[in-house]
Amino acid sequence: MDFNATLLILDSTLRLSTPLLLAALAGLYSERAGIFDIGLEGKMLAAAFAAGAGASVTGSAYAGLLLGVLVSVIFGLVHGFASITARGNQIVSGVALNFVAAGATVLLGQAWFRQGGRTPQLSTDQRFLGSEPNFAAELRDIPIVGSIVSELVLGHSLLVYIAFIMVPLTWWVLFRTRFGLRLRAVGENPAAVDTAGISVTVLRYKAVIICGALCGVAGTYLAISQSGGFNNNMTAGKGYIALAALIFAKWKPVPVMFACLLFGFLDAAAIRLQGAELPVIGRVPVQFIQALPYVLTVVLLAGFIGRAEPPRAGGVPYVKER
Amino acid sequence: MNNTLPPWANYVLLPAINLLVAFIVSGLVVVAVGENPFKAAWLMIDGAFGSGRGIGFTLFYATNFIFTGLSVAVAIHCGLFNIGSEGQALVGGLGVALACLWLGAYIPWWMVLPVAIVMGASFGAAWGFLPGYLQAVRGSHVVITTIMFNFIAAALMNWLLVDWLRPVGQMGPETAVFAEGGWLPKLTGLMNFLGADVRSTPLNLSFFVALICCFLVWVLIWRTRFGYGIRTMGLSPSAAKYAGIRPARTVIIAMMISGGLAGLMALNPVMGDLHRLTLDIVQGAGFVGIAVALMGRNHPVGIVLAALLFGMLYQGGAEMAFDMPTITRDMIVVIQGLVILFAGALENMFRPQLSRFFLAMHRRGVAPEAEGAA
Amino acid sequence: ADSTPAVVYDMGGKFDKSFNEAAHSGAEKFKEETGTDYRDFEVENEQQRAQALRRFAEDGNNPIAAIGFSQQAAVEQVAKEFPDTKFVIIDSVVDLPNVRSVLFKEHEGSYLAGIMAAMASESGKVGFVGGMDIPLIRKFACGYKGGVKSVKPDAQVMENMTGSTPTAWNDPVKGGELAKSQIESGADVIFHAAGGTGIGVMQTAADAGKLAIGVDSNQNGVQPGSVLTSMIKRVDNAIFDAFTDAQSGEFETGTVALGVKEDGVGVAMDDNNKDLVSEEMMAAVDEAKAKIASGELEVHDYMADNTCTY
Amino acid sequence: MADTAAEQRVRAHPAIRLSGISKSFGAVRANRDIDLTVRKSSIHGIVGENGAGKSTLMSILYGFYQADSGTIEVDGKQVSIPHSQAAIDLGIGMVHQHFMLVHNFTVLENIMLGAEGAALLSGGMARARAELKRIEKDYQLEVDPDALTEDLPVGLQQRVEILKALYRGADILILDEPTGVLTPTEADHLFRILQRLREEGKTVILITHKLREIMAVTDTVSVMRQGQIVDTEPTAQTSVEAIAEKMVGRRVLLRVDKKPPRPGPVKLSVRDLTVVDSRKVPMVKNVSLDVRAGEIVGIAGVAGNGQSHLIETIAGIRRPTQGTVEMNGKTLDYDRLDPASLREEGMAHVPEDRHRMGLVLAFEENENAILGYHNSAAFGNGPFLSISAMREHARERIEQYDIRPPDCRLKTANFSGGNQQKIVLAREMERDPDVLLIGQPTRGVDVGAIEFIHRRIVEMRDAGKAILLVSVELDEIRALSDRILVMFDGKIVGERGAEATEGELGLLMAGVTDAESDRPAAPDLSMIDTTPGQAPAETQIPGERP
Ligand SMILES: Nc1ncnc2c1ncn2[C@@H]1O[C@H](COP(=O)(O)OP(=O)(O)OP(=O)(O)O)[C@@H](O)[C@H]1O
Ligand SMILES: Nc1ncnc2c1ncn2[C@@H]1O[C@H](COP(=O)(O)OP(=O)(O)OP(=O)(O)O)[C@@H](O)[C@H]1O
Ligand SMILES: [Mg+2]
Ligand SMILES: [Mg+2]
Repeated sequence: MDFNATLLILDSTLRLSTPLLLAALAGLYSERAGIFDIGLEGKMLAAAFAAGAGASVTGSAYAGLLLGVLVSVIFGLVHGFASITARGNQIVSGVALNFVAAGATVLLGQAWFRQGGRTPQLSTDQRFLGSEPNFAAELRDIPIVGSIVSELVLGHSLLVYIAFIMVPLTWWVLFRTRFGLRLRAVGENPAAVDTAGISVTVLRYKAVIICGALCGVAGTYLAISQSGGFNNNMTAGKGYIALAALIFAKWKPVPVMFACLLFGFLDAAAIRLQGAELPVIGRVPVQFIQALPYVLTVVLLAGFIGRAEPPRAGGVPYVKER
Repeated sequence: MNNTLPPWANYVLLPAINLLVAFIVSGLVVVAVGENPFKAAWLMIDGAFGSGRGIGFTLFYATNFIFTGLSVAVAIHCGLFNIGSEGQALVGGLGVALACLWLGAYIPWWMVLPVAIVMGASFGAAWGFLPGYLQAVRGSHVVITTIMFNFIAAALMNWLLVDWLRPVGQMGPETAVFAEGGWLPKLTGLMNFLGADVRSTPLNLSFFVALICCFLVWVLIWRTRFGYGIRTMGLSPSAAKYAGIRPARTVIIAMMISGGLAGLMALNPVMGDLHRLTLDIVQGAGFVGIAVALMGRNHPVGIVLAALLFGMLYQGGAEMAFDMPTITRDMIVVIQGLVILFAGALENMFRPQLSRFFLAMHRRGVAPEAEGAA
Repeated sequence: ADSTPAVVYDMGGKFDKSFNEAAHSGAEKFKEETGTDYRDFEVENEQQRAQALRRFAEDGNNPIAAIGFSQQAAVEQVAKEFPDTKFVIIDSVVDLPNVRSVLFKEHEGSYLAGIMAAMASESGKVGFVGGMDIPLIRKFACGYKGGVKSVKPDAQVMENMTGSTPTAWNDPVKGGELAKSQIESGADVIFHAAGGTGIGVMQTAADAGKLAIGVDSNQNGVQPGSVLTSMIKRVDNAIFDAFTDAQSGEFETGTVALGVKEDGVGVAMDDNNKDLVSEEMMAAVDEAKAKIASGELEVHDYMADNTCTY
Repeated sequence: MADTAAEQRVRAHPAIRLSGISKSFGAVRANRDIDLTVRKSSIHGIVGENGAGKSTLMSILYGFYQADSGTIEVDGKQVSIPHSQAAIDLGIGMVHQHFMLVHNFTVLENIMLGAEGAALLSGGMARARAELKRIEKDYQLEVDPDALTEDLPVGLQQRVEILKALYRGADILILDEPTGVLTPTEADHLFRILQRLREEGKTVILITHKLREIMAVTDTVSVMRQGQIVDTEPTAQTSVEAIAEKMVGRRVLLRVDKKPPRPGPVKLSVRDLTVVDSRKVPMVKNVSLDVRAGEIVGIAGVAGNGQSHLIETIAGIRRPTQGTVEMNGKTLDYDRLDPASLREEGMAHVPEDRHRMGLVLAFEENENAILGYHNSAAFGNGPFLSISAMREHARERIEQYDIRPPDCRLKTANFSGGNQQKIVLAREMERDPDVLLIGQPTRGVDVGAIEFIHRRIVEMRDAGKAILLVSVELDEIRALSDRILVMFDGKIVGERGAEATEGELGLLMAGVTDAESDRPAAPDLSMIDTTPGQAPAETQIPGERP
């Protein structure tokens, strides 16, 4: 593969890992606080719809973003209510919300816009689009470095930059702030947090809200940045890949980024390899590449490459009185 | 959860309340899309049970959910949360399809069926084995591994159907249609004999296979030594250790049984109706199985009832979509989700109030049946 | 026989901006012109295909149109059960006395699209994005290639398929990615035959200021000003004719293949793309049309031998 | 009420006054209408059997649980303590029986949690470090602030808990069974710190099972039983016997009339057995012992000295790290045998914790009546269980052992503790084993039942069974055993006959071996000690439950 082609794949890797990264970080906040969330998928989908609908109705991308985040946070709060207050089964709650999102988005989309569940196509000014700064052109003339910078670093949509800034930010919040300390504690031993005089409930609700917000950005990116409107089931399992990435990264922010980049790269490669013949290998079954993230994650879980130990209190509602 | 509810409240009253709430919220959704919820409800019920055809379809869908519900339930009895029934059923479909493709042309269905059952079950079991093994031996969380295995199964089947099983010149990624020997008899005749007037229905013999499985699961869990071990594992692993019930072995076998039951689900769509293997034979039945098991309180009888409920949602929902322009098929998915949410995740939302109520009655000695659960 | 006709759409849904939607508009046209209402249904799973057809047949709807090759098995099944009901199947052949099978010579339409693409392209590189990787779509690709080469023999045609399963019909993001990669490697006109996925293709082309070519129904308006044209498949006509024929009692069954000659396929011209299409483009297209119609020019049909000779 | 006596001695405001505190967990009434007054700058001891309600009461004072009824006064002001923060603000600190530490945090992080100071950690960290240094110096409580908590031995982990409380400037310090995890020297160190705190005017509430400690350090002692405070007295004015009696609620003297033993051949023979627990700490160290047919060998010892691990290993629940066990002359291969197959070989086992091991509380009585014997031919044929056989069998046992209520279909959780114990004993005793391992046969069981159970055990002996008995109740050991082995720190430190006095056994249990008996005798009181000992680390087996 020549230099340029490689650049292009990496460029699309960035675009494809962005939603994964946002969703995985979202999951990180929730699961670090001890709330398992397989509802990332549903939140993203709902947010994507809200963003698409919002942007097309108001004609403003930012309004779309706002709505996307709002709806996703509401989903997060329902999940929170089920797992924190009602002490329900977190997995079941996640499954349920995924169903609701999958159905409701199309149902409402169809009822409101009559385009088979799709939201109307957005014009460029109603979307988050990357714009190359004018010095990008000059940069290109600089060999190698120049083209790398202009291809990979410049000209992405605002949300892409947000996603990648969230990585160091999350690390800082988690390991350098009071909130982070308590968040990590409540995911490992809520009783310790409780006896330290901190409300487990409030802390966990904060976590699911943050999780919702980030999923909201992820969904918004899908709907009004990566494409020009909502499209039914447009998450197509990205929420689960994000979950895999989160586990693969052992619930740590920076590794999460690399996991997402890896999985994004696999996707980018898979897209281009579809039906294509490779010189030596011949025709790689794309399905294999598509399954790779999950296979890798299972291998990791099996403890063959390191050990993935989830937060101890994860998935269990905090019950004082048996 | 301190459970001070009398059994009948726990098994009937609470689920009923949860369902009611789920349907009320669904009604609100119907209103949101500008339709009359009561009309919708009527269309749904009438569509599901109003005609022979409706009943046929309802039972057809219910068959899937009985299988997956049993699958989830067996795992839960062992303290395992298997949300991989989806993938296990899909892989089971491969087993069933292979049996039908190979034998369908040579021997009649009643000779193919046992082979299909064995292959479907064992393929599903194989797909349940690995997560079980990883949980038992390497301590990897079965919930997460089964999620992953669902996707791996999808990719695998996709590859097999596209590159291997698809006959040349055919468009869709599907196997060829089986020869007659790979067709399970439909129950049309029986239904007409019972007085329903139906020209044709997907309902087929696998419905009875499902009912038989219900009985077998009941026997396994409550009437065999191994089932006793499974329940002990599920309720108190430490007691299981004390009793000499081998944890790893029990967990792995339980997961294989669970996977096998899921695998059998494939009989219904593959051998019973489509007579070919396609990619979307499972259609979320694996996940619905979770709700079915939860609502059915992991007991075969409860599972059959819950499965009927969801079968009704599927069929009735489709009929609703026929007759209500603005309501699309997606309404079913929404209602499903809401039922799973309220009857599953939020099942304890009203428990405290109910408990307090019954405890009060118990203290006053009004409700003697509360004694049992005091 | 003045009974209400019915349509059963394929999974894309009736507003897929593609051929289900074409069928829908055909039915709508029929409704306007004859005042007779029709019924329709969007299937969501395999069982429902047969269920819907049967349900309509039992309700006495006639004729019943099934859109898309995926319906073949279901139509076969149900048409047998209801010999007195007329059925129409699009894009596939069901050999029964009460079924009209409508095929389209997509390769011919694609050929015309190819000519326009080649002439519109400045880079001499054009792209094709297919939906699900099946012979039918390769048929589009092959005809398109033929058209391009007929104008610029040395032009490069980049060809990508979105996927190998039905989800490939509805994955705009992937479509967008594919278009982007083609554009980044120089393509400036991209023809999509990918159903919902194409939305992403046209979107991306528009975002990058390049041209796209729509498919099935007239998609020139999807991204006004950056859709060069649309290779239209007159599913609407097929449905409209079938319904009117049935009403006037002259519904013939059997297989019809609609090509350029029968005006069953073609390239869409309207206000949205008139500034993009030059006289010579029109001229070249009309010339090719004439030749094909007269049989002087034979566009290779990929599905005839599963090879592309261009 | 003895409290009044205590009250008169309270100058100024008491540090704490609890009145009418009640708390129920579902059907279990953990605290019943409790009144308790704790004097300022005093060390107040609370003793009581397991499940008496001590931890619950303290957790209520610390705001962890909410009382169903009753009022709390701190320094004479009536207060409400809806959550732990409120307690902390009132200057109350608590070291919990089960540590409240985050395993993957550093010591410093654990100490700061909840008292970080500012929104950013950096500032607080530095301050905490300095403060910690000071406290460590003042009380000689050295811990490496950057060590990972899970890497610390339990003793040090408890230090972290104490530091947590001191760091928050607690004036009232509650310690719930702090010495359970401490070596005697560590314990003494702790007590010096407590006295130091008292001198500084702080108030300490100390929960323990070890009466020796009560006598050694407390000013006042309260005794709890079955959720109630049955007595509060100045330590100086009471005696160990008195306390012990009030704790258990019966004369701790038992007569079992039994004929002299007629020991037969050796049935169970243990050689150099060594066992490590899940934290790789050796709990049993080269233990050797023999049990003959027709004799009862009792193992005395303070809880947590390895008895439980010894028995569980012999029963096949734990793997020995070295050593051998012979039964009926055959060496047992523990890699091949599991508890079930051992039962078939003729080994029965009454576990010391019926709720964790002996029973599945959610099962019907008749199901529990076959636990461990579920593979036996008697309860079905082939792979199947025969319900009728199970219920028939259960009814017989209920009859024989007078289990109440006599309903074999009742959920086991709904039987009272004593009756639950009878279910286990009936199961293990009536299958005619050669060797019978019994742990804590009468814990939490009423006197009537104790009589009955003891009689059954002796009958078993006379029927020629080899019986190995573990109990922390010395009088029980002395009443039943034909030979008494004393375990201390995982080793058997001495053997005595049935006639041995409490005194000499007490010395052994305190670790004073025959060799060094010149050492000043520790008051022989540690014996009447009712701790279960720290439950082994894997008390809760993970495994998701839907
Ligand atoms: N969180 C809880 N939920 C339900 N029941 C509980 C809970 N905590 C304690 N109990 C019950 O309340 C009673 C008193 O328990 P508690 O822990 O206070 O006793 P304790 O005196 O501390 O015993 P130990 O000496 O073993 O610590 C016991 O029967 C126990 O089973
Ligand atoms: N964990 C529990 N769950 C449900 N009910 C319980 C539980 N523990 C006790 N009970 C109910 O409370 C009643 C009293 O139980 P408890 O153990 O206090 O009896 P007890 O007075 O100690 O009798 P015994 O001396 O025989 O143990 C029991 O009969 C039982 O019905
Ligand atoms: Mg306690
Ligand atoms: Mg009791």
